[in-house]
Amino acid sequence: MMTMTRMPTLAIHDFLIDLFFRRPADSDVGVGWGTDGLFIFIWWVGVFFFVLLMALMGWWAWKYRRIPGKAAEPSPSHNTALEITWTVIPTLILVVIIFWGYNGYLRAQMPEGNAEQIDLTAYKWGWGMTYDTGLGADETVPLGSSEVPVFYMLLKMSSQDVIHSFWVPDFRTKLDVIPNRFTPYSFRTLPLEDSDNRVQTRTVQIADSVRENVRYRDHWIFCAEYCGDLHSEMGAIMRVVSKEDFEWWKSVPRYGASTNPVEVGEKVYIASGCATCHSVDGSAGTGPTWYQVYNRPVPFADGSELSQAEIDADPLAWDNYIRESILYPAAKIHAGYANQMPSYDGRLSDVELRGLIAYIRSLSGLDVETENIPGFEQLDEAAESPQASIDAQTNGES
Amino acid sequence: MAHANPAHSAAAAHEDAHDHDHAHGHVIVPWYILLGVLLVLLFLTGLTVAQSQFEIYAAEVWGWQIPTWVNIVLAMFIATIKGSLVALYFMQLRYDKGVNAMLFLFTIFAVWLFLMFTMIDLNGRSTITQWRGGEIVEGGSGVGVNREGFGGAPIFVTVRENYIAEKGLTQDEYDKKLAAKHEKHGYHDNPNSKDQSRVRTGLPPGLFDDGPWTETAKSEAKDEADH
Amino acid sequence: MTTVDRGLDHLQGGHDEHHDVPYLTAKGGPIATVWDWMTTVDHKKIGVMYLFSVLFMFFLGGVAALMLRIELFEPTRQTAAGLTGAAFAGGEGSSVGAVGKFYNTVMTMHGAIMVFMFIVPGIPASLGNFFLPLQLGAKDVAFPRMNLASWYIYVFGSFFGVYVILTGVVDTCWTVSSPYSTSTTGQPQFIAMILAVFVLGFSSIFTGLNFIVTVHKLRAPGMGWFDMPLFIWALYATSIIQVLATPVIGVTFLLLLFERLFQIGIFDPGLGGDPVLFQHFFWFYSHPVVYVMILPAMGIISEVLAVHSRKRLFGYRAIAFSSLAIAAVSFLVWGHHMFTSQGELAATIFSALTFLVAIPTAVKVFNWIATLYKGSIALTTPMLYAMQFLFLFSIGGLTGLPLGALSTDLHLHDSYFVVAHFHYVMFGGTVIAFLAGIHHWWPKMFGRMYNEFWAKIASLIVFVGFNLTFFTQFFLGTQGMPRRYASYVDDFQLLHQISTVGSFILAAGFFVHLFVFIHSLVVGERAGQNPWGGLTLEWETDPVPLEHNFRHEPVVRHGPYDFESVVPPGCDEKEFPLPPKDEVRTIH
Amino acid sequence: MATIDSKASGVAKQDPLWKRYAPGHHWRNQDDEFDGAKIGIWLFLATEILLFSGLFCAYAVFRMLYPESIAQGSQYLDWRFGFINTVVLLISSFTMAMAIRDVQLNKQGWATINLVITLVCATGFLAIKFAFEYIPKWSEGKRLGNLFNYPYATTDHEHVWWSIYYMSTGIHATHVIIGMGLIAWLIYRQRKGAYGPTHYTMMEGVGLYWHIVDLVWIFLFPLLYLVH
Repeated sequence: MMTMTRMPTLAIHDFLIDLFFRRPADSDVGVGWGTDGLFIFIWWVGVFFFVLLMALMGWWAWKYRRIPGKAAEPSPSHNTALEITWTVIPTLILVVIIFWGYNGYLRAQMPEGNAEQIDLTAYKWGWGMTYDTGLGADETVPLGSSEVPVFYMLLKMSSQDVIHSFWVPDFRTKLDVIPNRFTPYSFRTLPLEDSDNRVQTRTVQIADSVRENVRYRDHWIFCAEYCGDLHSEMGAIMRVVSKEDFEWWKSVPRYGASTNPVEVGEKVYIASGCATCHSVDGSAGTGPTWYQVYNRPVPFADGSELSQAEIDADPLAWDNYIRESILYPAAKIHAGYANQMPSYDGRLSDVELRGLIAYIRSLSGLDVETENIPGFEQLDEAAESPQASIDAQTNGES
Repeated sequence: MAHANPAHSAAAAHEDAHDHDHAHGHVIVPWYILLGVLLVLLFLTGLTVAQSQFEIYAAEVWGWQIPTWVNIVLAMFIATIKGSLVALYFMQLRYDKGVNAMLFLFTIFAVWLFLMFTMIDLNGRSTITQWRGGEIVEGGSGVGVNREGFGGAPIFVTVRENYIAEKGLTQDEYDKKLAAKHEKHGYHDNPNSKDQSRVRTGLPPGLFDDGPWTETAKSEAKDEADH
Repeated sequence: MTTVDRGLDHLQGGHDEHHDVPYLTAKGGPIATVWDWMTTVDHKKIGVMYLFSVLFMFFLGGVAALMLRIELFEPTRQTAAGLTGAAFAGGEGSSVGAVGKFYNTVMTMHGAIMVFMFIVPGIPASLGNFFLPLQLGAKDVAFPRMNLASWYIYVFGSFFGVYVILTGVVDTCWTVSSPYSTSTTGQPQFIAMILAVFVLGFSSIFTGLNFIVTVHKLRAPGMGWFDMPLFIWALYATSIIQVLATPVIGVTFLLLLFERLFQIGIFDPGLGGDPVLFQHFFWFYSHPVVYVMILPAMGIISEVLAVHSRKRLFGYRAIAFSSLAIAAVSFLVWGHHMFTSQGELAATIFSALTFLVAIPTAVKVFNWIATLYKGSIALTTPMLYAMQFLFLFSIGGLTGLPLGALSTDLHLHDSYFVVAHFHYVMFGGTVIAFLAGIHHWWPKMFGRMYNEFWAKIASLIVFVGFNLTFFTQFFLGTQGMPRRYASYVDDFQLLHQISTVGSFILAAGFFVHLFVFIHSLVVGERAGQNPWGGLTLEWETDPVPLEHNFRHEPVVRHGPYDFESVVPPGCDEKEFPLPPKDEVRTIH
Repeated sequence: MATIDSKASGVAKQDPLWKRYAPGHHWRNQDDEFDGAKIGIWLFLATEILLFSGLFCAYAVFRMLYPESIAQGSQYLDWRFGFINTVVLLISSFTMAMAIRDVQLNKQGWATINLVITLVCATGFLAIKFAFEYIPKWSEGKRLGNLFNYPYATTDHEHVWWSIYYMSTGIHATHVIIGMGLIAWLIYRQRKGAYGPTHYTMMEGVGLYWHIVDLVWIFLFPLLYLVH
């Protein structure tokens, strides 16, 4: 793939880029002669014709304004040469635009052979990323996030419910995410330049591992296809880091030996998009709150309920209810709420599930007794390597 | 009407001044033409059936593998002739004013545009990225379907499993019943030739495909689904 | 329906005394008059009824739009909550989702009303109904009863649809994309809305069918195809699109209805259907219908520019043929609404075809501007609006270029850039032209002049308000603001605020217009037969046209724009002087 | 052309309705009205064709995407019923054309007979459709979309096939039913003497409509029953 260089530097060009886009594109299909360049070219074409036409209109409207008693001057009612000229010249310009746009489009659609493939799942209302190691994203910027490196990327996207559209405005390209079909979103970001004031540095800690001086740049991700109530909240941040940092990030264990399951749950709560609908402070949301609910009766939409008697009889009743609701949301629907939740079957590992259960438990002020949560004894094993958590995930599904 | 309609075509000659009992400028199609057209239509109907039956016969008896597109093209060709006959004679387009025929043709053109572009798109999704073409879960992801016991599987699988469970059948019993059900119209569950047009002996390719229908795409999709 | 055959009367130049009253004359008491209007088959009355119906719908859609702009004044919802109380705040303890849902419902209402109930029927059914037979010199449209049926269907469909949206929770947007529309809540309301739109389609088809037959069969003696005013050409092209495209939305909504009721799996990916197929179905109708919206507007502009600059239109045939060309090409380009969801091959083809539309459109604009050359230009309100149209429509058209080009569309698709472009074409184009047409023909429709001064003031307010509202949205779009968002990131706030302020200025302009109209109807000065000096046949009628339009069947002896050689009917030559004969070197 | 409508010169009360018919006040003469009405009908037919084009489009697309399911689905249909129905519809189309011819020649008795045959054929078409196709198939569970309940399906998208089948033949059958209503009304009016050589616009219109119903079936039959 040809790398697009910057256009010859012109003050006016830079000014226009800043005016329309705030800053040049951060992907190679957008920058320079790519999308940005085409847009500015079309802008100049537009300005030329617009100014020409409006100047003529204004000038003539003034010059030939009506004077009572004076007739309009006779003039030809058509002029074939002129009409052909003003048909052909715009047509030629249009042909240039067509091919320029086609070129950019193909480069945007064509994935590089060595592109790293990431699975992206869209759901109401969030994005889920699965890396080739089986990792999900966990850094927490408002609505869950993902990190991508500065080399070729190919997102294999699909939706769990309705059509969404994956748009990173800084990359100047978007593609719809369709249920039951995969769509490809490929891009290459530009390197993290020192001159770019958006590049920041910070220290990242994941469980027990710490890495200093991780340089990164954030980009907005928006959903651009109308998808319902929280369509406008379906944003996320794409964090671009260097390839080395990315490799490190992928390889470190997610949960250290000392990680408290509640902390695991809290992380999952934010990273997996639970926070979009469920509050932890008792306020209302699209889904029921998690605050002070554990081991309390639950009314269901079909009239039945998880009664206090059942809860008392079976200490695991609530745990099972949580697990079922996460994996098969349609099975039991809380009274007063519509079933809007996507299934997390296959998207959360057992460790993460148990973490969530522990977290919900803790929100009711109950002590976390790890040993009482069935299966949580595996936590230590799982923590040793991320691969273990993937295995758990795969096994859990089958 | 000073702006002169186009002449009443065939009707112009027929216009016998001011005879009260005749329609002005309207053609009366002779009965033998109508009857003849009907007979031709019936013959063509028989022909199209024969054509389709011949394909089955040829495959069974002589083992000829007639590609799907031949079948489709022939059937549509005969249907087009039949349609034209109906339009020209029964609907009298042949004798009618040009404007109606033009309108009819433009309509057909619009239909053609509609079908062609839609098919170009839906057939061409996998030109760059193969896995863009197929489904993830064949028969639908099941999400959004409000059906009892629907667990994200294709609908026919759910239906089958529910049926087996309900009747308490074993797999063998079910398979036997299945074979019996499909005996008449020839169900075989070992699709083989890509060029075969009937389920009887294989999987028919799509209208525009010369290769097996995005087999790779399908298998990839299947892998994904299994995963 | 009279049983007397009047075939002979025409040829003898006779007419029926009984119908020699202006069509606005009341028939007895109020009840009798209302009954007369409700059962009329007179195209003029139906046109007027349509005019008020669509303007009422425009008002409703406008209120919804203002609600959206209030909500978007701030990134979060405080302002909206403060201004509208519980509605946007969602009441005590209500969730963010409920607020989003309310926004989406209002947005659906705005889109559905403006598209299906205002702008599609808008110009053809109101001004078109009134002036198409008049300009052709006919007594009525070809099928008058069908015309009335069309209005009743429209009223029924509109009120049903609005009622459903208002009471229900239909939040599918006017594009009703599957699978969102087949899975969202509000089953009965959604089905009712689909049925309402389905029914509205019939009204559209009836109007289009009527116009085509009228143009073919009811032209006045002496009027050949190229003696027709360009407004008629535009309406003719519009009607072809209406007739050919509307049934497809019919079958689409029928399938969608069954999808919703029985989940037939044609559009629903949950059952192996293809949501992109739905978009093809939908846009096969909805793209051509964009030209149903804009073509009549172009026709009005052709009329207004010619009459108010007293000039033969430059390139009459080019404009006429470009109308037909646009109608034909409109069926080739629907795929450009789906560049982000369709395959690469189809996207490439559709992108190239899309630019075909630009050519006839550009030709039209060039011709209009060239018409002004050496004219005698009166800056009346219709003319001001026509020039506004040229200004705004040029912006709208030129911003269509980056949307048709593939790579830029990938960025701009479903962003505010599209919203701005669409509104520049549909509002800056159609609505502005509609206003030009209403002012141009107001004296003929109601026999009274309007207050020119205040109308001009109003038109300037509209112009300023419109540009403030929508010009900012181009920048919002390029900077990354997606459309249909109830809330947004803080960076976009300033532009959104300008836009909201602009929208209220725009609304103020319309209220000034409303008062100008009411003032004119109540105390307006009586208009003459031909205040602007037009040459088309409608100006040959009485100040308020008679029930049967013309006192005698008109015979066409000059072209619609022969201002150089013909004194306008009912006008003084001193007021509308002709150039000296030897200077006239008309090229036909 | 400026043809003067001849019958305007003398209208007697005892004349049949068709002789007494006068065109609408805005038409120049009866021929113009007839031509106008015919263009109108053809425009209406254009909308009908485009309505069905959606179903043909769905068929074509799903045949392309899921050929094995559509072919398998096609196997479930018995071509003999389709064949009989095609013949029945073709005959009805023929008698409709003949009825118009009879009216043009003022053979009112024959016109009635032909119209009645048309009506009988239409009824036969529906009877075959329901008795041998819809009802047995529906009760077997071969239903559309989510109602699909046939346990012996072997391909992924058979429910989609049935959706297309029921939708296209269903909308076609609806048109047949509407056509039957129109024809019944024609018979009633024709017996009253409303149609004759100089005025038979309504007959012509219904006739064209009936032919388009036939035309659609001509294409549906091979697509649904024959093309494997």
